[in-house]
Amino acid sequence: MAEALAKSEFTGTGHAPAKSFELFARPTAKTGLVGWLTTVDHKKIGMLYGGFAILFFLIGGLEALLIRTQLIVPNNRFISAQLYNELFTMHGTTMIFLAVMPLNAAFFNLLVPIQVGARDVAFPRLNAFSLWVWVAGATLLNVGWISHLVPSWNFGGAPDVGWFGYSPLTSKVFTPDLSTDFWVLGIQMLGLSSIVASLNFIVTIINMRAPGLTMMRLPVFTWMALVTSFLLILALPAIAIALVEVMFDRNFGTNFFEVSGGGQPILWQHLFWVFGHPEVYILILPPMGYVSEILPTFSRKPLFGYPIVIFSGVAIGFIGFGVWSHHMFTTGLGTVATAAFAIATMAIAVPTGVKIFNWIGTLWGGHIVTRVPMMFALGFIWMFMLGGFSGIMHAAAPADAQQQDSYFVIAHFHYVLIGGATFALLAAIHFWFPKFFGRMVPEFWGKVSFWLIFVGFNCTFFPMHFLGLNGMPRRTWIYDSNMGWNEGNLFATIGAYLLGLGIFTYFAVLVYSFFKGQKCGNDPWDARTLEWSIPSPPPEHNFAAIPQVHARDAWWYEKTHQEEIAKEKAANIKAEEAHGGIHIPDQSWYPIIAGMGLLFGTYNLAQLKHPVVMFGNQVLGSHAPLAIAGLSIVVLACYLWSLEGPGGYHIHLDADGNAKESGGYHH
Amino acid sequence: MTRTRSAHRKVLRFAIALIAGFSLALSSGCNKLHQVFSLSGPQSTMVTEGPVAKSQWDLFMVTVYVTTFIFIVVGAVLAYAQIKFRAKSDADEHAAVPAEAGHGNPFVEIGLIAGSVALLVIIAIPTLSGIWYTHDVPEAERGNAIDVTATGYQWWFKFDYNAEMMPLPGGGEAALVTGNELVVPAGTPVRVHLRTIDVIHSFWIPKLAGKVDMMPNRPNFVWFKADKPGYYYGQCAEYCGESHAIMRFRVIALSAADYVKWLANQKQPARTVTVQTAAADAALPHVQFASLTLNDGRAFGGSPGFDADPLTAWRKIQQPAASENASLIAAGRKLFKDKTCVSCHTIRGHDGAGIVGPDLTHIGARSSVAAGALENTPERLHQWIKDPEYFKPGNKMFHGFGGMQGYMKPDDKGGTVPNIVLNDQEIDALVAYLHSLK
Amino acid sequence: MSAPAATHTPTAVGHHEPSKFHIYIQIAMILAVITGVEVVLVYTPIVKWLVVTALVLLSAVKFMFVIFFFMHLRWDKMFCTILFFIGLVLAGGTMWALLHLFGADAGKPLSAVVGLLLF
Amino acid sequence: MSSHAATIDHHHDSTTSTGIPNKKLLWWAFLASDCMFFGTLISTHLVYRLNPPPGNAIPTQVFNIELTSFSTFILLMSSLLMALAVNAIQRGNVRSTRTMLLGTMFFGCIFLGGQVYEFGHFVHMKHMTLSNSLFGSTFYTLTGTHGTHVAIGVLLLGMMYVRTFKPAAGGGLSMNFLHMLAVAVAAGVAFIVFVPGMIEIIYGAGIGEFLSSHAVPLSVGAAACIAMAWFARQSSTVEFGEKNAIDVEAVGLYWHFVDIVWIIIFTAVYLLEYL
Ligand code: HEA
Ligand code: HEA
Ligand code: HEC
Ligand code: CUA
Ligand SMILES: [Cu+2]
Repeated sequence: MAEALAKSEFTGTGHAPAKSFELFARPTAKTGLVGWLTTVDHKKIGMLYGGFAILFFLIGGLEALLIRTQLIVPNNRFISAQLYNELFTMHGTTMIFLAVMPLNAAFFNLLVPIQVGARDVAFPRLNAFSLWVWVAGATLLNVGWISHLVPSWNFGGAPDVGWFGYSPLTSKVFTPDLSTDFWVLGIQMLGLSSIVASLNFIVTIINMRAPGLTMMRLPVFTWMALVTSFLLILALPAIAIALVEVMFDRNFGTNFFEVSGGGQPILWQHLFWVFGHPEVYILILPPMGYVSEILPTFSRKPLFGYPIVIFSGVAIGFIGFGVWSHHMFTTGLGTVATAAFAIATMAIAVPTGVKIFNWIGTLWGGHIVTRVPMMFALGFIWMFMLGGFSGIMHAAAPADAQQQDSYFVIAHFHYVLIGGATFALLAAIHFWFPKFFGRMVPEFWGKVSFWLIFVGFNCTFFPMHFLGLNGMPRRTWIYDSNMGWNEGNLFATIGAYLLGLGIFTYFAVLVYSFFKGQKCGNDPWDARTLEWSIPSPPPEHNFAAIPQVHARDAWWYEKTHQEEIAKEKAANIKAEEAHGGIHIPDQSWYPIIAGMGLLFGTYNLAQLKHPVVMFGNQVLGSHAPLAIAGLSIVVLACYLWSLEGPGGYHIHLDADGNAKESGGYHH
Repeated sequence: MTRTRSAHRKVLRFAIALIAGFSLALSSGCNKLHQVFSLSGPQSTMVTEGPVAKSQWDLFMVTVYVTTFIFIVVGAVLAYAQIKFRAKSDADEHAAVPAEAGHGNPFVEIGLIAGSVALLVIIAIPTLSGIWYTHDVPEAERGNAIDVTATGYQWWFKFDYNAEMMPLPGGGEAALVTGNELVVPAGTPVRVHLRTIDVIHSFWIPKLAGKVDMMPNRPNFVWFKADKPGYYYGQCAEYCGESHAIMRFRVIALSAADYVKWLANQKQPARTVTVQTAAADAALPHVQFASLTLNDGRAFGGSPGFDADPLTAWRKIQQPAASENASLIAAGRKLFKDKTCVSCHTIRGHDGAGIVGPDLTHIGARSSVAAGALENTPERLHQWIKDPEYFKPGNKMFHGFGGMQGYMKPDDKGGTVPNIVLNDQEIDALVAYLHSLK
Repeated sequence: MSAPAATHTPTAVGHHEPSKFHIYIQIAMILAVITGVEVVLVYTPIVKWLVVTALVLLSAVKFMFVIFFFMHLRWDKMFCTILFFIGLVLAGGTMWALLHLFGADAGKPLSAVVGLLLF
Repeated sequence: MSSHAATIDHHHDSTTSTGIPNKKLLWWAFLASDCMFFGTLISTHLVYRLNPPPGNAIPTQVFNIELTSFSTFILLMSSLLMALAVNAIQRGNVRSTRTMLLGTMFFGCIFLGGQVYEFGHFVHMKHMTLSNSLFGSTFYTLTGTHGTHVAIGVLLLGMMYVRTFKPAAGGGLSMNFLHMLAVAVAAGVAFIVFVPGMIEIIYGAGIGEFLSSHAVPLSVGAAACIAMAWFARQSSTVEFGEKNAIDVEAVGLYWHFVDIVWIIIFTAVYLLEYL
């Protein structure tokens, strides 16, 4: 009967031919707009993440330049207080959630599947969904800027509550306009995107490793991606719930953080930093991964103390969950709690130091080739170390009472975020650019940009330590001329312009190289990991043969054991061909439909209680129907998505390793 | 490959030249390089004037010593490795890769971990003792500490002297209230109880003590002691909305005797100037308010004279002005009532029991107005009353607060219309009146 | 209700799991009984801390039964258990810390302590 | 894999590095994350219970512990049915799987209906709303989030149930959709109207009054049930089978998790209040 039949049909491959079960025909275009919008290819998704992230990095940088311009002289009236507050809020939010995090996500997408020797992530359509949800969140966050230009959009400008949105400032009483609602829902979407993406990467890294690739052979970057993904899924829920609570306070009259109803704003701070502190390690662990890939490559030496570097990464992630209140030393936690969090915070210096020592150990006795990625990576070690030291100064709680919310903090976290995360990201972009675009970036201009950035960065942020110690509070729209801050600010602003010039140079050179760069082969740096074993740019199926991994630096090993490897490869290709060829998942419309449904839904949800006005006429009493419509689109898209199934088709390789798509069905 | 390396040198030389040129331009251009790191501003945490701030600074210096030591050691090794192990030739750059290094060197690793922990302990010990020391007034001095309550408002501070109870006209008593300037005796520990009526603010007097936040629904406190009489700058240190940057205050520490005198004067109801009293006061020492000549005259901050010795300036301002125009003052007093200023401000003994704005009973004897934003000169006060929105965007005097209407009031179309309109003569009268309130 | 293996045609390859039907039923009964005990316990006049401890323990036992049997952790790879417990332990630790942080009344001056319940 | 094509080891998937099927790993990781979600919610609730503002609602005056105990029992039993559904599909028994899935959904609906009743009761009789006390805020948000999880679970189970009818020959999208709609409507009516009504009847409301005042939704629900039965007629061979055990198991993990969260909530939010 039915069940017996159903069972006997099962062949174990999961590719039983069945007529399609879908509403929209499955898109097949590989290029052009449809190709990009419906892609499930991890490399294309990575490129999209990267492209958006760089765009937002430039926007966030522009916001920073406006901030610095306002502060160039005392009593400056270049920017209004309101706009200034919007600028630093959006600068912080943009840089963290829309620049560094998605850039890391871009590299997770581009590299992780290849480094584990897989053809794609575990759930390709889910991966596309993460991307589009991220786009939804980013749009929501930035939509307020437009209301400066289109006053009839009554959004009250961009969000202006600071990047950690301390309640009760986020209460309807103090920020009645919609900007805060957009901020709340925007961050919520970004969080959703990150959780979904992280689940995907956890499964990919744990389950999709090529034969022989044990956990203790995994490239350090992939390890850090794994730890980061864990941090994301475990830290984001705290802020997700806190944001829900704020949303309810604002729209449904709850009292979570409403002081008059007995709510305690300090709870928001706890929940935010329960997320917020792991978040800073979410920002820095992947960069530590890039550096751990780049340093050995250009020292021509395997990473020193590999297991210890991995273990310290895990330890940082773990301890990182127990230190959140160091952002709250001045909120009157009480002596015991303050002491406990101060000590826990200091403890983090130990595993971090271990990493630094092992990186130095990697350099030691090597043959250091200072190509541009290496310079950024070395810059990272120096600058991150300085930033870490000021972190330790913060951890000394009584001293922090003088530093908290002063420019000293600004200096600390820009040293770790720019000198750390951004330097490593710039190193990574430069390092993997040839892989994904098949062209080299000119050394000379790369070095020029490095020095501009390095010098500009230090000129900008080093004086800020002293500004902070000299009592300059952060989020200061305007300051008096008698405070002793004039020169420091002038200096910092000039530095910021220099830094901006450096960043501009860096990306201008990339654009140039994209079109005109010297073409390169598979492995221009003589590097170590699997991605360098495949063509640049990588073909859709990544590997002609699923690699067999024998050592930590898998590709270095392959290069020295070519015969053995060639034999294995031939065998693997044969085996796969026997299974029907290389399986590639089908593209799909539903991830982007669901993502855009979510955008439409949340855009309206943010304005829930406001009437819908079109061309000056009120069409609806509230946005609720539109919000529900948007969320219905999401549900429907998910439903059809689940019916559609992963689908997929096979490609076969000819003798030269070129792909021919199978003449067979798409299913 | 060799070409790249020489290019690299070129870049290096270029960079060095750039830095040199940059600093040269800076030093010759404004000739103030020596001031770039001048660190003794009025809010400097390095110039400590009380035991709490001092303990915090000392701890900070411990962290500086330890981390500098680590930086020198680690940095030296790193720099050495970077230079020493440079690839020196083309062949070097393509040197064969050694076999997997395995587990690093356990002795080195453990040694470094132990070293790091030891260094952290050096920081941790004073941190712990500092946490307890800065938390509350030391046991021995607790008896003679004075208790004050500071309340944060968007964007100013109210101070209640909890021990100085004053009879209320309608019976009962209330603590003595001042606004934006906290006067304390030097050498006596002060415990400030921190409250807020709206959002989170933070109470920070860098030279006296680190900050503690004013949290809604959470009673916090901070203590400090000023070593000697002085004039200290304070600042709200938690982002609290549009004008957070100019939510400031002042702390004036006086000798015990001066403090008692000041307190006695504060407890007096507002001073009333009539033609008679003005004549009688003529014999007393008087102040001449400094006049300002800053760029557009509308910048923030004090005059150079004031900045040079604020405490003396503050002392002077306690005295009535040289010439007081009794009729102008009376006109001001009337205007203060007619223009509804009274709905928000209290002038004890005169009209007004508003609590939405700062208490103005002795506003004439304050050295600053608008929460430390402006020096309290007639010009500045005039400017403030004329255009509060310019100096403090979003401020509640302009926009109204707590059901009280300010300079603007809502109209029925969802916008706002002017509510309090003042011409220059009226403002002059108000200024004269307010400055008579010593 | 079930006895599924019997419904199969003999040709079907019989490499099935042994049925856990009875285990599941037994566990469900245990869970129901524990729930009953919990409700009764609340009304029994025993010292408060004992009841609290008992309630916490009983719900922990229910919790463990469900995850290890209904959710098959017992029969799955150890890694699933580790994975879940990472989340569980961190969530539990965070909760514990938060409750203590709010229990502490050190924010108030020592001279004016208002006792708050320490959890 | 090829030589033992018909043998499926439900605890080992040889195509993955660890042997754990991808979907199972995904769900376990998600559940770890969900622990933090509920940890945060429960923390919020308890923090405010231990530091209540003046004028907070008094829980024991609001709660109805009999009903909650009953709901708890129902949810536990739904977990049993879920476990049996997985057991059945792992043994290739699609028919029994369907029964168990329906049973799980039905019990889930009773639980949700109980919650709908409870919320309505608290709001209208006990005058505790989401916004009039902090206790209301945290309580409704916590149990509401849990309820949402249950509702999503019912939805997933419904999708799984409908999927077991997917014809092996392919096609059938519109049928599938209508079937799903019938399931959704039946479930919706059950937990929004039927179950709360039954509870009220148990507490002494009139049956006739209930039937007449909710005639429309009840008949729609009845129609949906009939439609469900009609759709469920077995007409052709289906694609669903033992190979889908992992799908059922994945939904099952989620369902059981929702159950264990309730175990905690029941103790921490309800029972402890009675001490
Ligand atoms: C990439 C992001 C990142 C990273 C990696 C860090 C790393 C650290 N941070 Fe930082 N931090 C931020 C981003 C980051 N931080 C941000 C964004 C804020 C501000 C948020 C806001 O308010 O807006 C902040 C704020 C912040 C505060 C709160 C300040 C305040 O508001 O008052 C504190 C307090 O303890 C702190 C501490 C630390 C510590 C101890 C580390 C440690 O991990 C550093 C460890 C590293 C080293 C110590 C250097 C290398 C080690 C050695 C060479 C070994 C030997 C060293 C010793 C034994 C000391 N940080
Ligand atoms: C990864 C994170 C990150 C990064 C990279 C940066 C980068 C920079 N930040 Fe950032 N900053 C934060 C995170 C970051 N910041 C956070 C979290 C805050 C706290 C916010 C808050 O308080 O809420 C903050 C706050 C902050 C302040 C304090 C504001 C205040 O408290 O009042 C300042 C002030 O100088 C500042 C400056 C800068 C500068 C000059 C850069 C520079 O590095 C920027 C360099 C880049 C450029 C200059 C772009 C160059 C591009 C062009 C020139 C082309 C432009 C063209 C187009 C857009 C098409 N930042
Ligand atoms: C809606 C209430 C309101 C009204 C009406 C009002 N004020 Fe104010 N006033 C305030 C508030 C609030 C502040 C504090 C503003 C700040 O610093 O942010 C203030 C500050 C002041 C100060 C500075 C006090 C100090 O300690 O720094 C003066 C002087 C003053 N007001 C005078 C006046 C006069 C004169 C009028 C009438 C023409 C007036 N106010 C009307 C609310 C009001
Ligand atoms: Cu008050 Cu900032
Ligand atoms: Cu932190």
